[in-house]
Amino acid sequence: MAAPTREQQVEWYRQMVLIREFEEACYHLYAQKRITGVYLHLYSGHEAVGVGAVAAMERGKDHIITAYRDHGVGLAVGVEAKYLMSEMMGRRDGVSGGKGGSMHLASREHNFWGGYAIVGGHLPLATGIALANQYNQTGGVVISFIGDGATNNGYFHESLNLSGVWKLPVVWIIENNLYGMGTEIIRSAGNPILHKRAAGYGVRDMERVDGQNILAMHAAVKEAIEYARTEGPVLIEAMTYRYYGHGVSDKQYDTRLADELAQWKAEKDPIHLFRSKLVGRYKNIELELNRLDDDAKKQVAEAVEFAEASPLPRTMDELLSNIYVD
Amino acid sequence: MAAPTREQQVEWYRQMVLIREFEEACYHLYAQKRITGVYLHLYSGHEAVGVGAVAAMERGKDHIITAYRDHGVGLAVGVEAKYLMSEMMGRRDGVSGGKGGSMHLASREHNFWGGYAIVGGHLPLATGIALANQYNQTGGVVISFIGDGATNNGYFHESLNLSGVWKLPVVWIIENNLYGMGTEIIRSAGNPILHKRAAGYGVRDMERVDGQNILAMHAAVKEAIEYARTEGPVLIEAMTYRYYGHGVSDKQYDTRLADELAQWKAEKDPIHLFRSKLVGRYKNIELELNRLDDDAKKQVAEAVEFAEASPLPRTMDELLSNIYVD
Amino acid sequence: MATKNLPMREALRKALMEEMHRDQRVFIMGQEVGYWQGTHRVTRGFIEEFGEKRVRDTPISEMAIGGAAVGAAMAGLRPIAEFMTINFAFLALDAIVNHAAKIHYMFDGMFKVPLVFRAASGWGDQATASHSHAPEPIFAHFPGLYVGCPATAGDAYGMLKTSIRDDNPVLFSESIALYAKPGPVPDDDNYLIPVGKADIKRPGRHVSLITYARGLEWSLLAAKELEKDGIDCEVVDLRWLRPLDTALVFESFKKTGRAVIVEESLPFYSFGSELAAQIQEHCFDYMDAPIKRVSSLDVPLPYSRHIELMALPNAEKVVAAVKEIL
Amino acid sequence: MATKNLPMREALRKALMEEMHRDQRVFIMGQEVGYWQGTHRVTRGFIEEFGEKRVRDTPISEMAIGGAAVGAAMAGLRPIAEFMTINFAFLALDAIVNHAAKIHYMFDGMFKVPLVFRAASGWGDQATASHSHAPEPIFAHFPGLYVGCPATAGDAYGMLKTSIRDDNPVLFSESIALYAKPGPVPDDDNYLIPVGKADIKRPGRHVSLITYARGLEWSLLAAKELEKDGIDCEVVDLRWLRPLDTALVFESFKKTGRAVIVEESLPFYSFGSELAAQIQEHCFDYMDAPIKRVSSLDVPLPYSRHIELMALPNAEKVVAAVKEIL
Ligand SMILES: Cc1ncc(C[n+]2csc(CCOP(=O)(O)OP(=O)(O)O)c2C)c(N)n1
Ligand SMILES: Cc1ncc(C[n+]2csc(CCOP(=O)(O)OP(=O)(O)O)c2C)c(N)n1
Ligand SMILES: [Mg+2]
Ligand SMILES: [Mg+2]
Repeated sequence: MAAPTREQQVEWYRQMVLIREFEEACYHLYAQKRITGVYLHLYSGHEAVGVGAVAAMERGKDHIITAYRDHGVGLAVGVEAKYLMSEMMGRRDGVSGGKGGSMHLASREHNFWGGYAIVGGHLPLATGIALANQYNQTGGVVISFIGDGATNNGYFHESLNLSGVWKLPVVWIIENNLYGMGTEIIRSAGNPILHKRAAGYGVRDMERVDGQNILAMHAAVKEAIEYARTEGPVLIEAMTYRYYGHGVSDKQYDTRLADELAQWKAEKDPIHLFRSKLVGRYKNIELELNRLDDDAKKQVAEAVEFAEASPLPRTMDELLSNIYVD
Repeated sequence: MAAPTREQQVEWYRQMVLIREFEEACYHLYAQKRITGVYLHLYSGHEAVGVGAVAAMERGKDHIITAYRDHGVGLAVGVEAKYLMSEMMGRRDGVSGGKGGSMHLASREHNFWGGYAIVGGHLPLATGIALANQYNQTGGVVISFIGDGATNNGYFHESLNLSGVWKLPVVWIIENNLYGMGTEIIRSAGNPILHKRAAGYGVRDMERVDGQNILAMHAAVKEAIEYARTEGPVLIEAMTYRYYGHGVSDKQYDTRLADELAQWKAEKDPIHLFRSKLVGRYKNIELELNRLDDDAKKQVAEAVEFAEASPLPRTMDELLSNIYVD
Repeated sequence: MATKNLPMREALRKALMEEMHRDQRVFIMGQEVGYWQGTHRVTRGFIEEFGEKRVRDTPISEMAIGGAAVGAAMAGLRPIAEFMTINFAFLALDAIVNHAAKIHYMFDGMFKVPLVFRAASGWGDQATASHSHAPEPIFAHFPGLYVGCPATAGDAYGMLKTSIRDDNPVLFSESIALYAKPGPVPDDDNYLIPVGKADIKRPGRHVSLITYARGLEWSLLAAKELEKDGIDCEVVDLRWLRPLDTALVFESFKKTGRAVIVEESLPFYSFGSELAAQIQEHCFDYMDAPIKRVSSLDVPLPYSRHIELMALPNAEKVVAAVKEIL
Repeated sequence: MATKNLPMREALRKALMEEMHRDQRVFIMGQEVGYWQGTHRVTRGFIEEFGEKRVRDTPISEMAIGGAAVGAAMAGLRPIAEFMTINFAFLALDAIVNHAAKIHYMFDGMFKVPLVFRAASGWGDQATASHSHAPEPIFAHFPGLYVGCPATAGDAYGMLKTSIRDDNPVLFSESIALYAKPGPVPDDDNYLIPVGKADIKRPGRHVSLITYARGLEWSLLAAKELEKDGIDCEVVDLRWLRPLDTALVFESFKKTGRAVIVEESLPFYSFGSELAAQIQEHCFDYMDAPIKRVSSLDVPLPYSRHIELMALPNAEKVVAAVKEIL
C-alpha cells in the first residue's frame, strides 16, 4: 500500500476539524434550543475512526452505513455541512427533508446509506447492501460501523454470521468507545475483547486498531477493504472515546467520568495527535492547517445560517409525502 | 470423578432403549394417524446425548430445558411414558393436559422446564432459570440443549452472552446433528466449528464431545456441571445424528442422505456401542439387558394403551382453562 | 380470460417463477427455500432452475433475513424473503415494521425498499400456541408497508405478481390451509391485481360477509347454507389489509345494511375491529343491525384436536352470527 | 384517603421501591436501570438501595431480557424487566407474546409467569419514526398477557403494584409524556387497582370520551373546552387494554348515546377500532350518532417539529370530533 500523500493527509485533517467544529456547534445549538428534540449524539473524539475509514473507501464504488452517531460519517463522505445542519434543525433543505433528523442522515449519491436509531438495526441492512454488490458483481465493499454496546444484540450475531456464510464484501468496524450509554463493556459483554467474536462467524479478525490514530485506521481499513473485496467479511475493533457522552444530555462526564475524559483529551485526542505528526513531518504545513481550522469554523457558521434560513415543513402535504412510492 | 457403577450404566441403558422404543412407536402411531398434527420430531439417534446429560445432573437440584425434540429428555428425567404418550395424543392425562403436544412436554417436579418450538426461544428461559438459581443460591445448574441450526439465531447470542456477563450456572449443550431441517452446518454457520463461539461470550469452551458415546457425554457434562455450579457458564458441542430426519415427514433420508444415515446406524449407534461395551465389560449382563429391551417394549405398549384410553378434552371449560392464573 | 385450475401453492409458484424469469433483480431467500424445495413446496424446483445465487437458503436468522432483504432492496435488488411461518416473523418485527416500512419515509424518499416478505400463515393443524397465528392485522397496523392476504389461487397469482413488481415493501401472507386448494388462474403473465383492491366474491342483497384469506372459505360456505333459508349474502374479500378498500365495503354495506366480519385472526384489536369501526362511522345511517364478528376465540391455540377446532371459526359460526342480526 | 402530590415518575418509583422492599423475589433488570439511574429516572437511587443483585443493568439484548424474565418468573422470582422504550420491545415480541403470554396455557397451568415488562411509550418529542410508537394494542391482541397503561400518577402507582403482585405476565406501558405530570397518589402501601378495571375520570351526560394513557389529557382538556358550549362529556379511562372493561364503557355509552375514542396510537387495527366495534355491537340501540376516533394520523412520525405535531392527536381534534357528532 502506498503511503498517504501530504495532500491526502491534509484533506483528512480538514475533515476532522470540520467534524469537530460541526459537533461543537450542534452542542451549543442544542443548549440554545435552536436544535430541538430529545436525541443528539455527537461524534467528537471519534473523528479519526470515521475519517480514516472513509479515506480507505474507493469513492463511487464502496459504501458505508452507521448507527445514530452519524454526523461524522456524513461530513467525511462529503455531504455539505449546510444540508446536514438543515437536517439537524428539521428543515426542508435537510438531507432527509427534515423527516429524519440527527439520527437519520444519509446521502444516496455518496453511497452513505444512512444513520439508524434502533441499536443493531442497520447491521442486516449492511449485509443486504453487500449482497447486492456481490450479486451485481460491482466490486463494491460495504463498511458498517457498530457500537460496542450493539455487539450484544441479536442483529449483530445474525448479520455477521450471514456475512460469513455468504462471504459478503463487508468490513465490520466496531467503534469501541468503551460504553454503551452508561454501561462499560465489561458489564455488557461476557468477553470484553469484542473482536474475538469474529472467529465464530468465519469473519476475518483484524483485531484492535487505535482509533485515535488516523494513519493506523486508514491503513487497517484499507487492508480490510481489499480483503473484503475478494475474500469476504472482516471485523476490526477500533478503540476510541466519546467527548460529549452518549448524547448531549449525558451528565456522567461532569462527574464520575470527568478524569477519564480529561485524560483522553490530553493524551489521545485524534486531531491533536495528527496535527503534531503533520507538523513534525511537513515543514510549513502549520499555516495551511490553521487556515483549515478557520475554514471549518466559517463553513459551520455558514451552515448554521443556511439551515436557519431554510423553511420548516408545515403543510399536510409535506407530512404525508413519501410514505409510499407512488 | 468416580467411574459410573454397573448399576448406573444399566439404568442408562434402560433409558436409552426406552427412548428408542418410544420414538419408534411414535413414528408408527403417526403413520397410522393415532398421533395427529403436523409436527413430530424424534430423538432416535440422540439417546446418548440426552441420557448422558441427564445422568450428570444432581436430581432435585439441577434443571434441564430443551427445544421441540424433547421426548428423550422427558423420558430420561423420569416422566412416565404413559403421561408423555398421552400428551402426544392430546389427551387429558398428558403432561400438558393435551394442550402442548409433542413439542411442549415438561415436568415441573422433575425440574424439566419443557420443550419449546420457536427456535432459540428457550435459551433466554434457561438464562432466567439459571439466574433464579443464582439469586436464591440454590446451587442448582441448568442444562440447556441447543440445536446446531439454532446457534445462528439472535436468541443464542444474547442468551449466551448474558450468561457470561452474569456468570450464571448454566451448561449449554449444542446437540449438533449436522442439520437444521435440510441445511447442513456449513451452509448455516460462518464457522462450522460451533463451540468456537463460546470464547466471545466469556463462556468456557469444552469443545466437541462424541454424542454417541454415553460415557463421554456423561463425563463431559458432569465436569461442566461442576464448573458451572461455582464458576459460570460452559458450552459443549455434542456430535450426534437424527435417525428419522427433522420430523417424521422428512424424506431426505430415503434419498440423498440414505447412505449417510446407514453409516451412522452401522458404526455409531449409541445403544449398540454402549451395549457392546457393557457386554464386553460385565459378564452375564446380556440377559439383564435383554430384559430391559423387553421391558421397554412392554412399557411403551402399555403407555400407548393408557394414552388411547385417556379422554380427549372436548369441553369449552377445558379449552378456556389456564389462559390466566386466577 | 383463459384460465387453468391450479392449487394456490402452484399459483404462487407460477407467479414467482415468471417474475424471476422476467426480472433478474428478483431473488428468493429464506429457510429451506432451496434444496429442501420449500417447506410448503412453493419453491419446488427453484434451486435447480435458478441456482444458488437467486435461491438462497439462509440460517435460522429471522432478524437478519428481514434486515438483509431491506438492505438488498435499497441497493437495487428485489428480494423475496420467506418466513417459513408467519410466527417466526415476530422475530423480525423490527426489521419489517420499523425498517422496511419506514426507510422510504424517514429519508424523505431517498431510498426505495421494493421487497416482498412472504409468510405462511394460519392454524388449525395442531401446530400449538406458538405456531398458530394469523396475525396480519399486527403488521397492517403500520403505515409504509402493504399487506396482502389472498384467499384464492387466482388472487394469489395476481397479487403476488403485483407485490413483486411494486416499489414498496409488502408483507404477503399465505394461508397454509389454502395451499392445496385449487382455483382458476388466468393464463396471463401480466395478470396483476392492484394493491388495495377488494373483490366481491359473491354478490348478494341481505347481508354483507366481509372477510379475507381463509375467512372467504367459511363465508362462502355459510352463504350457501343461508341461501337455503332465502338469505342472500354478499361476500366481500378485502384481499389487502393495507391499503384497505373501504369504498367497496361501504358500497356493499349500504346495499345490505347488515354485516358479519369473518377472520381467522384473534378477536381483539384486529381486522374485525377495524372494519366494524369503519362501517359504523361511515355508514351509520344504513345500519339495520349491529355488525357482528366471527374470529378465533380469545385463547392461545391448544394442541388437542377437538378443543383446537372449537377455538377456530367455521361456517356454522358464520351462519349463526348472520341469523342473530336478521 | 390521604394523598401526596407526585409526578407519575415518582409514583412509579414509589410503587417499585415499596414492592421491592415487600417481596425479596422482586427484582429489576434492563438497560441502564442501575448506575445510570434509569433512562427516565424511575429507578433513581435503586442501585444504591438494593444493590447489583436486585437492580440489574443488562446488555442491549432485548430478546434475552424478555426471555430471561420469563425463565426467572417460571423459576419463582418476580422480575420487572424494563424496555428503555416500547419501540425496542418489538425486538422482544416473540418473548413477550409467544412465550410470556403462552407458557401458562401451553403447559396447562404447570408454570406461572409472574412478571412485569415495563416500557416507556409514546411520542411527540422529535424522536422520529422508529422511536415514536404507542403500540399497546399490538401487545393487547394476544391472550395470556395483561396490558396496563396508566394515565395518572395515582393510577400508575396502584396499577404497577397490582401488576407486580399479580401472578400473570403484564406489559406495563408508561407514557413518556406523562412522567413529569403530577397527580395525587394515595398514602397507602397496599393501594391496588384491580386488573381490568376502567375508571370514569369525569362524569358527564352528552357524550362519552373513551380513552387510555395520554389520551386522557387530551380528553379532559377537550371536555373543559366543550363545557363552555354546554356540552357535558363523560371521560372513561380504560386503564387496561387487556382485560378490557367493556362493561363500564357500555354503561357510559348507554347513558350518552355518543362517543369519541381518543388514543395516541396509530389508527388502523388499534384501540379505537376495537372499542368502536364493541360499542356498536353491544349498544346498537343506544347509538345516537356514529362513533368517532381521534388517533395519530396514519403516517410514520417525522422529525420536524410542526409536521410532527400535526400528526399527533390533541384536544382541538377531540373537540372537533365531538362537534361532528352532536
Ligand atoms: C434495540 C435498542 N435498544 C436500546 C436502544 C437505546 N439505546 C440507544 S443508543 C444505546 C447505546 C448504544 O451503545 P453503543 O452501541 O456502544 O454505541 P455508542 O452510543 O457508544 O456509539 C442504547 C442502549 C436502542 N436505540 N435500540
Ligand atoms: C424462529 C424459528 N424459525 C424457524 C423455525 C422452523 N424450524 C423448526 S425446527 C428448525 C430447524 C432447527 O434445527 P436445529 O436447531 O439444528 O435442531 P434439530 O431439529 O436438528 O434438533 C426450523 C428451521 C422455528 N421453529 N422457529
Ligand atoms: Mg459505545
Ligand atoms: Mg440440527
